Amino acid sequence: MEIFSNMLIYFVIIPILTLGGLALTKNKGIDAIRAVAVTGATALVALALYLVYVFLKARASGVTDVMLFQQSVMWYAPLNIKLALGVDGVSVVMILLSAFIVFAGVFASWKMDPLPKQFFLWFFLLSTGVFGFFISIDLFTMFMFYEVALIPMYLLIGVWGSGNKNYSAMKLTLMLMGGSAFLMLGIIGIYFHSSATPGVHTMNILEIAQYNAIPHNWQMFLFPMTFVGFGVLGAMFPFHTWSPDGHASAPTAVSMLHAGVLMKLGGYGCFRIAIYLMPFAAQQLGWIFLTLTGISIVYGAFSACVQTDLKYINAYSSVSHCGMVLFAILMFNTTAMTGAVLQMLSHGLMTALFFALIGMIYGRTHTRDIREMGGLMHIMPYLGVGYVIAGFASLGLPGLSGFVAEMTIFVGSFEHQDMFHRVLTIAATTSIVITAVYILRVVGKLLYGAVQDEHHRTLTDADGTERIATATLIICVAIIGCFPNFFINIIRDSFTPVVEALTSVM
Amino acid sequence: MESLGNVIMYVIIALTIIVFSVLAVTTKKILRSATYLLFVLLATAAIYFQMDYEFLGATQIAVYAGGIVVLFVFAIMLTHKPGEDAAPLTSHKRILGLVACGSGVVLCGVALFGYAKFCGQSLTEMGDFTIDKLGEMLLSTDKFGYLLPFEAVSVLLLACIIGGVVIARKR
Amino acid sequence: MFGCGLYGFITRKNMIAMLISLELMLNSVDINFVVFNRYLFPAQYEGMFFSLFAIAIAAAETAVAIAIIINVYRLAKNVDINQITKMKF
Amino acid sequence: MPLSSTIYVLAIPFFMFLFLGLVGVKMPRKITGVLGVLGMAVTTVWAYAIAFTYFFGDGPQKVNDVYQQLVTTDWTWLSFYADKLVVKLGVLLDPISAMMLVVICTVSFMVHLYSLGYMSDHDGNPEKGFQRYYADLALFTFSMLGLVVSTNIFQMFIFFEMVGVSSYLLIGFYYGLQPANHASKKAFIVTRLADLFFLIGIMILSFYTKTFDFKEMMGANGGTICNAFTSAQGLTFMGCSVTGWALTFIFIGGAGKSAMYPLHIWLPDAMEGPTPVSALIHAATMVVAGVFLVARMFPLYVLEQGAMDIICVVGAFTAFYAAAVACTQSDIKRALAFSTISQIAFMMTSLAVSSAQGKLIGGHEAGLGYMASMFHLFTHAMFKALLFLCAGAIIHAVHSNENSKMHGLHKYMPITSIAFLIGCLAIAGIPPFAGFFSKDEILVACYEKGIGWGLWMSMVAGMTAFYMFRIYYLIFFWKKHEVHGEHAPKDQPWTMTLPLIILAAISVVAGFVPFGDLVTWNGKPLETHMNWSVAGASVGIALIGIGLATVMYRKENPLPDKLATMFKGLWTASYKRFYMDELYQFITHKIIFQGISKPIAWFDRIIIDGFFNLLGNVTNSASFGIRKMQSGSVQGYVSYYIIGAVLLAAITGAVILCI
Repeated sequence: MEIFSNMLIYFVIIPILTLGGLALTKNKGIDAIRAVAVTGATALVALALYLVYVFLKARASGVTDVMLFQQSVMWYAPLNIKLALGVDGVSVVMILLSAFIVFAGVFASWKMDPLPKQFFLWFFLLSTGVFGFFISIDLFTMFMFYEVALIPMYLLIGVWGSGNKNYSAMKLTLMLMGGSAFLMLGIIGIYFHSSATPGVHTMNILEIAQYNAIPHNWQMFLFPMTFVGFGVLGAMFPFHTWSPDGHASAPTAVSMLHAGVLMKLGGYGCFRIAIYLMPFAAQQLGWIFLTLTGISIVYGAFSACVQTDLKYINAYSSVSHCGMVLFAILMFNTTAMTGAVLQMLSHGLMTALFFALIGMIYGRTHTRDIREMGGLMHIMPYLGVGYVIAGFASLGLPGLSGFVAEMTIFVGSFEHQDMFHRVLTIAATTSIVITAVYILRVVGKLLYGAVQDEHHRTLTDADGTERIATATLIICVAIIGCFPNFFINIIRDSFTPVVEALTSVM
Repeated sequence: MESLGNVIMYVIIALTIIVFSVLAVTTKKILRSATYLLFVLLATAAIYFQMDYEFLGATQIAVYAGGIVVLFVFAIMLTHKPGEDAAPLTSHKRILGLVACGSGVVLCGVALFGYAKFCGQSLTEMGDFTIDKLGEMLLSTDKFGYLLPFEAVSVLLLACIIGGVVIARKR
Repeated sequence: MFGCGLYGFITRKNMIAMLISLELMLNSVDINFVVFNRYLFPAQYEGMFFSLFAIAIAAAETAVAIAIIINVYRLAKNVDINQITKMKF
Repeated sequence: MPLSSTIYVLAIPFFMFLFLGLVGVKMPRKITGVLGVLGMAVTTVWAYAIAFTYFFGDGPQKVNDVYQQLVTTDWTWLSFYADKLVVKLGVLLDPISAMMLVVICTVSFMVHLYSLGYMSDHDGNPEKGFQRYYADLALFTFSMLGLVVSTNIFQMFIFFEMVGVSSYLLIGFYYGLQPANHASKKAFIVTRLADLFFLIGIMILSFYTKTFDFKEMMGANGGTICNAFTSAQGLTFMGCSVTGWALTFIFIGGAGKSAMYPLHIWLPDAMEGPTPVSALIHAATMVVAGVFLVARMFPLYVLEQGAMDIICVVGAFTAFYAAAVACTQSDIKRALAFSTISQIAFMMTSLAVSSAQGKLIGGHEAGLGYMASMFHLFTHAMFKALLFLCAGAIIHAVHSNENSKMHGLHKYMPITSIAFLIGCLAIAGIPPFAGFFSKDEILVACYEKGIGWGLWMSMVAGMTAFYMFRIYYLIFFWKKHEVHGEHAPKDQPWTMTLPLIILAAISVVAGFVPFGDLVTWNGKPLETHMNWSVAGASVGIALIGIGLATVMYRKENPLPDKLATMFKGLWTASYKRFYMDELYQFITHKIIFQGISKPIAWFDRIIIDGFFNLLGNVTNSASFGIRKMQSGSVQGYVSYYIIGAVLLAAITGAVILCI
């Protein structure tokens, strides 16, 4: 099998092997389960790092293809559906992000109870979907992996969640499924208009972009479909309400993976499919979505100000931050788009860190209501400091990832020649103040001040595995914050074809 | 134009069918219903005779009037105590039924009036149609042969017999 | 006649009555076949054969149906469809 | 010492931060403290060497007696575009940054040393969180140094944020206490708000000039303003030039850090932090970041008279406002905080008035205000740090911030008393103390802008003298000290005394530094001469202020109370800081939280979520409705079937008829 000579496929094979390994373990053999999960996650991280290395080497040696490591295998000839693989800079960093979050997620769910085996099974199925999505360049396979990533979410929340979990799981799944219905419509539409030659259809993104044959009136119809489809996953206003409930009910690792990676699928898809393939409609209709995402940014931030549940606060802040991703993507210039990818990275790690910490705190105090907690810094300094760092990353402290991402977005967006876009950018920048307000509010109430509940005094600080989970993420956040140019160099070239396509239809 | 006798005959048969079928579905006593059914079936056979399809009419009488109605009567005898009335109908059901049957009638009427041009037509002479010919046709395999359906029905009947025995068998 | 059969089928609760209505409908259809065959294509016999087979099948069907009804009656002491709900779900 | 080694001045504190923050936690407290002090000592020596080399050494920094701007380190940190619009982290040396290196390192070292004593209890055992304290101090020092050596405006923004955060951490050092908690939050958010404007300003500016770099933007020594900027001056937005807007926004950013009215509200509250922190951050260094920012971009501001006027008005008003409030505060740290605000406003005004001599740009007199401002920054840092450290010593001794708990301490703490007196004399502008010289230059510059400005600032200078001596007398004299508890207040251990003495010495002599030769806006030496009429007048006013204070507060007497009751409204308003905090409270709580956030949250829950729930419910009930049809009743099915068939037939018929 030729396909196995391509390293990308292993991003799917490793999780599947892990699934197999987990299936062999016994239900009660918690050690074996953990061992298999950690091995799988570590292998993914190693492979992702290796991919970055190989990718950089290839680029350095002057390979300028849009996608590297391309390979395609025919799946279903009558419809010309292929398993087409390929990565560019954006996918590479997204894969890296996912690998790290899966790694941290495994450690964060170390003490998962009940049914640890089944939990990890679904967890790795979810990651299979995520990785598959990022490595494919065929619309059909992308969509397929997208759905693979979506469905386990329902069970993970519904079974292992907390609170109003049935409602949340249902809502999340249904809203995302609604989104993917739009998406499917869009994809089918793209497929049938993919080429100007009658009877020739393709699902391969690169080929579609090369033909650039989707008629303009169809673009005007298909673009909103696709964009909304992915926008739902990207928590775009007003399709964001699944996010607070879903996150609030989901178990820690799932929140991490969901906010950290799955929501990025939205932004990635918007850019890779909606904008890349339909530049004309993107130029025409961009402003509508730009306004919506602009609203998300400010709206999410303001909503977060008055929440009292830690996870809700974070979920709304995710709405705000993910809004920024879509916002930047819609600015249609390289800098802003680079910023969007940085923001995806940054938000992924940071939110994962937040959710990990919230999960750990919740696991100890059994409440997520900030009014019932206080002064936790006295009791669990490690978690407290971690939370403060996550908060700083979120509100954009230089040296941590949030700052780099936000600044790249703002500066890039402000480069736009149109006054409307610049004014909108300024409106969006106000979010940095509001973010500071709600982050400091939480930090002040949760960690500082006097200890509210005397029972909390007996609680312990983080243990070994929890430290591994959080430290991994903190280090990643700091690395991005300190050496952004490394990432920017990986990412930036990937936008050249998109921006060219966009400018050609101006 | 047809002969007046035929017309009168037809009207009588048609009226019989209509009246008795209405009675069959509206009567409260199930046994009467079966009896009315018998009249309807006989009248149908009469129509067949009028159409010159003697064999069909005969079959109708033999199978329906002779077989099925007897089966009904036996079934009724087995499942009902004498003198028991059917329960009164619920009104929404009646309305539903009326609507359905009304619309059915309207539909059929519309369809039939599409062929209104045949109304005044008299019966043309049919070629000589004998029992031997019928038998030949039933068992032949040429264009107007019905061997396949005949065999199919035979198998079906066999299956029915077995099925009926199995179902009704005492356990 | 068809309408009557329909009406009966929908409104009656007794299974045997429903079967009777069914027979009515069948018959009406048979008549149709035969009549149109006779008037429109007097030289051919499709309609007639069709009716013939229909009668045969109707007989078979009635036999089986009645067998079922009797069986049901044996189990439930009733032939009223509204009250035979044991097989639901 | 080669100038290229300036980077180590930054590297050492940063390393100390990481080391103390990560490793130090596991070490004994005392050792971490000593390590921190030693690290800072090395940094200070290094910085002195750098500054000395820069000002007096031979090399590329001085060409024909003109100080050049030197970029000694440049590292591309973040590139927005492949080649243009690049954020670099680097080190830019020029007179003001060299001067600031000295200021920061001196004060920071003093504070490091002082804290060894201050952050311990009376038996000399360090407090809980000692390591964290020193790590944060190191972080702050690093950030502040990074700020002053910024090569580009974006680096400056980065370090603006960094100092903001370290200030947040240090104000909230006693995070268990609610006031500290609130104060740190407030400080961060207010400065963050200002930084938002700063960011917008940067974006506008860089949009037009296509660069962040100071040297590219303004040319060497402000000689050649880049073309893009001058052409952008022609563009207008809402009646003002876009560059005017940009510079005003950038000024707001600086005003937030420098606590200009109305963004000053965080500074008095920031006094909840440990006193050495107040001395370092909220008196000497961080709060002058705004002044430094304007000074750094001075060549651009000179071209935008509108922006300059705004700065001038804001500065002059803030100076007066803060002085007025300082006259009535009972908490000594708050009084000092308002005094700081007032003094910084002096510097701002001084910067702003120097453009009034636009006719002489490039000429000799153009930068008098600029020079005066920097001079005052330098001297003020010294004597204000001194005052704060004295206040810290007093607080450490009596365990209270309220001057009602003090009184008559002169007897118990003579060294502190004398040091404080020196600080007061310096700030009041009595020759030969440092403040006299710098303040005199400022007043001269103001008089040159216009007689009105000069009179106004002179009046504020008089008020300064009055309120400083009011504090002094209330602490050390007024009446006999009532001893509370078992310990009588006494002078402090040497670690605290030594910094006081050193800073007092500097405050005495700093005025004689020939600033005009060293620090000017274009690097050329500026000849200064005493303007004796102005000097005499200002000394006179200061003496009047001191005299008034002496009359009112030297000995316990009913006069102040009488005056307070006479002008009750005014006094209360001043005591309540003219209700600015209440106004902010109203805006944030009533408008932002209640008026915006709550409705948005409600809207989210009810309208948007409600809509999606409604969709779900409708689908659900529709399914339930349809489910009823699937009843298992054959009769029902038949009727539906018939109806459907009829409808179908009807439709088909209709269609056929239509065609």
